[in-house]
Amino acid sequence: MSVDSRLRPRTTIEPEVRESVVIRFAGDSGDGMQVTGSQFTVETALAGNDLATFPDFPAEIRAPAGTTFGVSAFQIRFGSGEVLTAGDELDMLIALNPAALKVNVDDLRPGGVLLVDTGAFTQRNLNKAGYASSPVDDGSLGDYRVLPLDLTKVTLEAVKEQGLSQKEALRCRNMWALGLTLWMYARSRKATIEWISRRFGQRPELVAANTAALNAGHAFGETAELEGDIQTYSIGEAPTTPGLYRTVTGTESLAWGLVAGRAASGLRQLFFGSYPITPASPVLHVLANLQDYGVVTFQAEDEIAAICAAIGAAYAGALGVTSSSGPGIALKTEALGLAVAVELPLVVINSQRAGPSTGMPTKTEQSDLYQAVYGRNADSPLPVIAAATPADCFDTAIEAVRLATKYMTPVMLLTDGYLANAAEPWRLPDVADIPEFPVQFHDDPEGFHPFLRDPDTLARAWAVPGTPGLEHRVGGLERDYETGHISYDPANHQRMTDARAAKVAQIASDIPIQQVAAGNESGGVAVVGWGSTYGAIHEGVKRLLAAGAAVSHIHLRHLVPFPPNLGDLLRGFDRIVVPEMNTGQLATMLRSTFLLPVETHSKVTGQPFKIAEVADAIRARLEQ
Amino acid sequence: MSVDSRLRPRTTIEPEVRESVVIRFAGDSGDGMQVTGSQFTVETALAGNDLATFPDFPAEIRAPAGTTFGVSAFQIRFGSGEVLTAGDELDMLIALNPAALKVNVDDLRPGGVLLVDTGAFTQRNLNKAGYASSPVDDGSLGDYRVLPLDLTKVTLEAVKEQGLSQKEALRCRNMWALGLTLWMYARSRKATIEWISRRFGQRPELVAANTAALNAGHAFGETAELEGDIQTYSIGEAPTTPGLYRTVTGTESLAWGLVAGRAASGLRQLFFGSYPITPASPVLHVLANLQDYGVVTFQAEDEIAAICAAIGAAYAGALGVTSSSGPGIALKTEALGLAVAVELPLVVINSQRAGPSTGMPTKTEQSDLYQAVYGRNADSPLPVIAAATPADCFDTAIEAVRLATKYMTPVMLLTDGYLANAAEPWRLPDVADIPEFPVQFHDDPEGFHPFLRDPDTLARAWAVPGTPGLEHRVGGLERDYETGHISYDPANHQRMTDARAAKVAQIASDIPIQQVAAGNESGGVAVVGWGSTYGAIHEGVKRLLAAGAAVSHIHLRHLVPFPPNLGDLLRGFDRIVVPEMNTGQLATMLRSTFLLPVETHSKVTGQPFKIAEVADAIRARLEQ
Amino acid sequence: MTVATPEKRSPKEYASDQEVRWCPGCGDYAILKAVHKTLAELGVRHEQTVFVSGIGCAARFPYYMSTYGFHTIHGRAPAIATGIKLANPDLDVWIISGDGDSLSIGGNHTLHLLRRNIDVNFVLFNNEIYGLTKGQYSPTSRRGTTSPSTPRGSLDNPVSPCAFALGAGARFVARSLDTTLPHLTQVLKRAHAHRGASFVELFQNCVVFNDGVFSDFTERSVAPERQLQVEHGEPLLFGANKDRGLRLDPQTLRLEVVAVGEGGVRPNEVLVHDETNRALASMLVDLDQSEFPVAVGVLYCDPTATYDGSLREQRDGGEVSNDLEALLRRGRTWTVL
Amino acid sequence: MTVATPEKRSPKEYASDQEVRWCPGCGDYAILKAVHKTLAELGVRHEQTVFVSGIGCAARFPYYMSTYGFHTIHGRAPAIATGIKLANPDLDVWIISGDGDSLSIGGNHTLHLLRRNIDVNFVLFNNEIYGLTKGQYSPTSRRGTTSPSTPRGSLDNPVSPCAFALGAGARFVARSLDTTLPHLTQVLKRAHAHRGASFVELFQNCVVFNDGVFSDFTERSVAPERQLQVEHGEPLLFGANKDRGLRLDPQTLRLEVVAVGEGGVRPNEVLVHDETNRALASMLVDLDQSEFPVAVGVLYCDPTATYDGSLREQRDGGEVSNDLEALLRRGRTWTVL
Ligand SMILES: Cc1ncc(C[n+]2csc(CCOP(=O)(O)OP(=O)(O)O)c2C)c(N)n1
Ligand SMILES: Cc1ncc(C[n+]2csc(CCOP(=O)(O)OP(=O)(O)O)c2C)c(N)n1
Ligand code: SF4
Ligand code: SF4
Ligand SMILES: [Mg+2]
Ligand SMILES: [Mg+2]
Repeated sequence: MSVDSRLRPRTTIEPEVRESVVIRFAGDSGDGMQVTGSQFTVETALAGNDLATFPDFPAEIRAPAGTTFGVSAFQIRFGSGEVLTAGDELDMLIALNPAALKVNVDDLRPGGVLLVDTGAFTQRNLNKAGYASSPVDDGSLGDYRVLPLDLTKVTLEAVKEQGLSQKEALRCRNMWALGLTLWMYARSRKATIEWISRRFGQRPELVAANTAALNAGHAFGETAELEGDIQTYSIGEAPTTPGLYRTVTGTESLAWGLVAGRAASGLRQLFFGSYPITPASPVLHVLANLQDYGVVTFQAEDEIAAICAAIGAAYAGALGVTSSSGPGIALKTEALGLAVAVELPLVVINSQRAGPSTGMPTKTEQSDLYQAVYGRNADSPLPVIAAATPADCFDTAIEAVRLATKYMTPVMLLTDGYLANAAEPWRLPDVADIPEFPVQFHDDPEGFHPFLRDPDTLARAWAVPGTPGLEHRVGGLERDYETGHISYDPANHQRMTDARAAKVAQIASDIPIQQVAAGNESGGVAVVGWGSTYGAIHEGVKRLLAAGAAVSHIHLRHLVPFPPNLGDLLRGFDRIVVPEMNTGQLATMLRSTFLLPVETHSKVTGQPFKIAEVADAIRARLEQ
Repeated sequence: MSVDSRLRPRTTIEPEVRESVVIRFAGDSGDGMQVTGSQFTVETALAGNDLATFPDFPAEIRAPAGTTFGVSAFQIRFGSGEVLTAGDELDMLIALNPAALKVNVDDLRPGGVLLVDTGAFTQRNLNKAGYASSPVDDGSLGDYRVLPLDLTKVTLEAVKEQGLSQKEALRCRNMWALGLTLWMYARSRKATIEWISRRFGQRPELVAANTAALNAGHAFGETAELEGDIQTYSIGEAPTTPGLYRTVTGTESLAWGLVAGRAASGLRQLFFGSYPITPASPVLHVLANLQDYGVVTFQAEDEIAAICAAIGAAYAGALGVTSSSGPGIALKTEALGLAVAVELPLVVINSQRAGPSTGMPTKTEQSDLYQAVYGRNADSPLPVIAAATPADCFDTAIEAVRLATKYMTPVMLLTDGYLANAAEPWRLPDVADIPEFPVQFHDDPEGFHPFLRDPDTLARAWAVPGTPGLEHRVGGLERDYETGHISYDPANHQRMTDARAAKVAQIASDIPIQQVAAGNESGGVAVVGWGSTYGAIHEGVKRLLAAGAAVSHIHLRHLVPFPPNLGDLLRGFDRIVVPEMNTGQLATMLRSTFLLPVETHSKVTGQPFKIAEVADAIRARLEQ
Repeated sequence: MTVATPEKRSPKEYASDQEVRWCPGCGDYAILKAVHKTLAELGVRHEQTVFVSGIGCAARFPYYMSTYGFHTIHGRAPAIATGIKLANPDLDVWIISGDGDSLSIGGNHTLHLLRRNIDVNFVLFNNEIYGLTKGQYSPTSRRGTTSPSTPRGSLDNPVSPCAFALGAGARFVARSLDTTLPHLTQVLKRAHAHRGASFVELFQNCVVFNDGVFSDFTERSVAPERQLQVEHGEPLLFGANKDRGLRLDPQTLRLEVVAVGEGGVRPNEVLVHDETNRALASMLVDLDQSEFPVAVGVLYCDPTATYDGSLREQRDGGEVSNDLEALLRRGRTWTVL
Repeated sequence: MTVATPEKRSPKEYASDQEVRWCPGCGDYAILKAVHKTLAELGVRHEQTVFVSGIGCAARFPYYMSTYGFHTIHGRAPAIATGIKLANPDLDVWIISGDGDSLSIGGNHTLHLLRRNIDVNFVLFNNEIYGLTKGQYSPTSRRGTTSPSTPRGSLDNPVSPCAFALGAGARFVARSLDTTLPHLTQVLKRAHAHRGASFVELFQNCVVFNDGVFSDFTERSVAPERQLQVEHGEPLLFGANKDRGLRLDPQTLRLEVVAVGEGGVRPNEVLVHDETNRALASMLVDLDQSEFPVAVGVLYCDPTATYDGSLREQRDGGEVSNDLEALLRRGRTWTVL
């Protein structure tokens, strides 16, 4: 019996029924916590639960083994109801070494389950993690239900037949832990076993070893004949709409949404000009693999070249897209002004991160809204929209392409570090349902000039090089409304300024009216959000609604222009509060636009909101 | 008699008494209109009038002679009362060729005096200006009091003794016209004659010729024995505070203010990093001549390098300053975020121009306020101030240096193309009155860390390289509040974010409370302005006050943070209107800050407001 | 790339209807004329041709062409042209730029355009000054240049555009002068024929702010003595009667001017120009004007794979799939019934 | 400039108290060690020394030094260092940068720092990859490099840092390797001694994203055969027993590898390194690795006036006047009584 003697589970325990559970797998960068989490996610999805996941990579590329800053973690929340965030606090923590324990244990709720690999709690590792004595022994973990297992030992036992090197054998620890965890939550191992054989196909011994470890962990749960207990849990299936599902990160759905938008527009090329930056780079990586979908990715020398190349591509008739994070977007602002001036379609994506300046690149924030809306020289209006959830990035990307091509304007699409990495199950849309908005290049020389406007949309004609008879010049100098030639005429500048403003303003009539996501259409507290705070706000509001509070959730996709009914909608409430991961940027916009006493609930820590934080903030206001 | 026969002035006419007069000298780039205007300005200042001037250079570097886009003009308004703008419409226009007439005649008020050089109205020149027939003959100038003189002929006569080349002789036309104009407004020629001998010192024949032309023009006015009349005017002295005066452009006083601020701070070097751009370059040109005042100017490879070099200089203990216009400021925004993050003193000057993008570089606008206040990634607060008049640039520059060094923060100083080129008389300040704010570099290793804050100002310690024992590292990654080391700690990020915001917000307690520039402290319409609209708003409001209207002028220097009493002050008025040369940027800020129904009176033509436009806008509101 | 059309074109056909607004006497006029002539002789198709520029006097160029044109922002023309070319490789793309536009604010984009070898023609109008902003010194201005921003003389060592281009990895580097129409058109045609980024430096006189800065070698009178017109395969000779040439001292590895024929060295001792030799090219662009003439013509031409060409191959045929079904189903999916 | 202090220093004295956080096995560790050693041997004063960097793994460097340090923003270190040096020319300024930081986003500032010849030491850690952002290819990556952003291989021709530096007008260009401590410290000392911008390229191994990319010439076993260690005034020989060398073919003006001695060419036919010869330097930085070894050491050193030095002279003594009275009275004034 390879188990720490203090652990003596009973033979049978009734599974405890739970509505939702939060688990975090934590270990060294090399311990494979991300794959462990992903596999648990798959089995959980197949078990019919709703879920949300969030990875936590170390800030350093590859920190020395055993150090606190080298800890990698993966968190999943799953349940029988709607699950929109990865959870506030942990019900269970799997810690494969002291550093992982040190970094993560504070997030474990009192009474939560703590699975530690005592085999990794060597003096050396304890020192690296900054523990004087082993917390497993010194009673400092009293608040938790500790499962101290010598995973190292049991894993080596489980895989000894395969005769792997010590190093490779130990790499199977994560599968042992996964096996036990799957058992505790009554999930299958099927998908994981398939994955193992795909993943290690070339090396049968690894397939065998990982499978053996997985099964050993599972078997341990079932057969352990010991004192003490390992509680098991049962989580009912979530009521989900029938359909084909997959899990998706914001990064993937954003990239796919751009491709879908390209297809819907009928354009043949999606030109993606970008310069790597955390957390935006993964969008470039996903698109770089989609050449066959008409995608050309261009890694430029800097952000300025990236947006300029995209502008050039748009001028030449492609769908121009550029993507970065705050500091990179700052560099693009001058060129963005050119896109506004020459009125070319362009999608600019900002995966926001914590600032100012370099700030905390791996941490999430929503603090680039001001920059998106106001951050250009002169009066340079452009539409700004934001994605609310990983899956929502897909639709938001399509909407960005629609607005850019229909109105011949750059569009700013805001996401953030949280959306980029978080994942959720996604019911695949029926491709036939994706709206089409075919682009018509101008090709009639009759009466043509480059600033000929569509009377309805005010969009200028898009005439691309290669078209005979439409040769023309555009540029950043002010252009004559009637001819498109350079003009310094005062009245013309006023007219063009007004036209640019009107073009963007009247988009309000071409977007859905604002719906209330939860709660009544009026009365009580309106909790207004935008972007990745959707999940926390929505669950927070629902909690209070369940408790009978008068509260509603309003979540904005369109930030410039606002939906046409937003002002009236907000006026219907007694109080308006905006939880934001910034110092109150949307609140400022709502105040100036509607002159309503909008309040800010600000959080600028680099961390997403917790459901409880939102709920408390609302409760505080309800009680006043 | 070398004068067009239709002109028959009477021997004596009573001078007409005027409160203020507006004159514009217009001709070809080569006709010396700028010097003519400057000399008229000097004589007018010496005559004791208050005055304001504005030059109008052609957009092209050197357009072909005789073309409309090659016309150069100089406007002056002078009077016996307060004169704050160069005037709405012209009382007199001097047009040395058809193109000059074409471009400027519409600004001449009906009944205004029009002096044209008929000698230059050749068919060739008429064609270049796009005139079918000569407007002097075809009666199209009926609304004006035309003085058709063959200046070419009379000038050649006046200078024939000096035996100059035809080309050089004709260059004296401007002096002949100046002589006559000086006579019409009863100004002396003394200063001009001195200037001529200084200017052409090396070439006696030119001194003689120009002086002769000047005198001939003057004599012509006095002696002309003709039918018809040349009206003369008398403008009383303006009541001016005794003192030593000079005329100054916004460019000059801004540059000198920076030097004065450098001296007041006790810093030994003013490092000015800049990249040329219209209309900001002249500041670089003025400062480049002030090496002996501790100024180092650095023409960088681009705007990014310009601000980065200034940041580096600030890090090394100099007063870092960078200057540009909208598009260049856009490029600086990422680096500006670094200055916010590392909390180094820096003055950033934006000479605003018409946009978006390249826009109309030579035209003025106030549309970069959003960019100044909101145009950075993340929550990156910094103080923003604006200059109101050419002379005010001096004090505003000193204030920018004071805030930057006292609070260890970048400060944005806004001027515009109008202020850069406009000139007004300036009573030289007593240098002893300039407040001193000596900088103390930190030099005590005891308990030092780079983010040690002054409890009152929240400014961090400025410890410069070269100081033994204070070696430290700073950077754009978030820093620990207590040690200055890199920190990803959530609570610390919140604390630093709050500290950055608080530091800028509490500057409100260190700036003068907002005064009312004209009118009552409350009631009626408050006309709120900022920047170069001061003159037009002030005179407009005064006109209405004279007519007994309930209106007040409030002009803001401090835009971030606002003066502490601004909210209360504004709440005291029934109506608030903001005339702005943008689509309503200050109005948006006031609305979100104070939730008051602030109205915008917007003008985006590249032209400054006229007094009448402001007055009408207010009147319209008074009448409602 | 351009498809030459049969019928003969006239230079006028390539001029736009816009009034040209450079200063009278500006070297830009002559260059404009040469470009019109070159395009006419090449018979390029208007709709397939795009002129891209940044900001500056030179950058006004596209407005005076009857082709497609994009007057962009300061220094970014190479990046925008890159996007244009990658979006539609069939276009014939020209970049027109000034020394400040392409080597001051735009230096980085110029570097990367050249190294990537995007198939465009890059024409740099070098007047050693910032014209449009009224005469400040530029990165190509000589040390000690007095200008509004350097009243006591500039302190920077200038950058040599062609040396920079070679260092950046350019595969075509040539030089010509604003006012020598035949030489200029010939060089422009070579640049146009070259597949890849063709870098052409033109000495352009700014009559207003830097008049005569090149006259010591451009003046008719001195030109033959002060200019070395290089031709691939021809000896490096100059002088009215080609009686001087360049020789390499094999010991010092430095070039020297030698008299040829009568009392001079044997003709075969004179270096023969090999436009595919980078080392020779870097020596020619660097000639110290105090002892050597100024080398003009095609200094270096050694084609290699272009970025746009390679992209074309990588996208083989560029078939565009719209099968979103397949895309969204990549990876693991499951069905809820 | 540094004032060497008498007493002996230990490398440890130059290390900060911050935990070094590069990946285990990263070449940066060896370079850090070498810099500590170099500064100790030079005995530079901590308070007079400033390390400036942009963003990247390499750019973390200043945090690990006990001198003054500024970790700035991506690509801008040269511009910020310029401001530091001009504000206080007595400081000893080092720039630490990666290939992306200095040649991708920062290429323009690198160009202008070198051309202006600001007296700083520029050390480029070339690992031919973007380390910090997890492995995308960089401007120095070889054609065909597969990376997260180029899954089917990169299409760009890489830029050669030293060729670029020469083209930019650098007056000191050297190369060394992360792991050869003695050579590296020697090169760093030369760079430090040079007045003006000293450009040093270091081949640095990124074990995580580009492991072994230089091993074909850095591996102990092949080093002698594959590296040409240049020394001013010494013949360009390489090989374990220095039995091969470089010769210039006077006809083709191209370098060739020749066997020396026994059955080979006479030693005096082998080129002698002249570090003041730009033409030779541009050939050495360009050697085609398929037939030639990789040249390391001081490839070019030819000092000239520095920007900061000239500024000092122009400001003669830098006397600072505070006489605002005089300033404001410049030009015409008048008195109102
Ligand atoms: C972002 C930005 N910075 C600065 C300017 C101002 N500017 C316009 S052109 C120019 C330089 C012009 O010099 P060059 O490129 O040599 O062209 P030239 O006028 O000499 O033909 C400058 C500094 C600008 N338009 N935009
Ligand atoms: C404005 C901006 N753009 C992009 C980034 C993201 N970024 C940080 S370092 C880096 C490149 C690092 O490569 P290199 O300079 O070679 O340094 P290495 O990590 O390889 O040492 C990039 C793209 C950033 N921090 N800031
Ligand atoms: S300023 Fe110089 S370059 Fe510009 S148009 Fe005039 S002459 Fe030509
Ligand atoms: S990613 Fe590469 S360069 Fe960066 S620290 Fe790790 S090994 Fe070194
Ligand atoms: Mg130029
Ligand atoms: Mg690198």
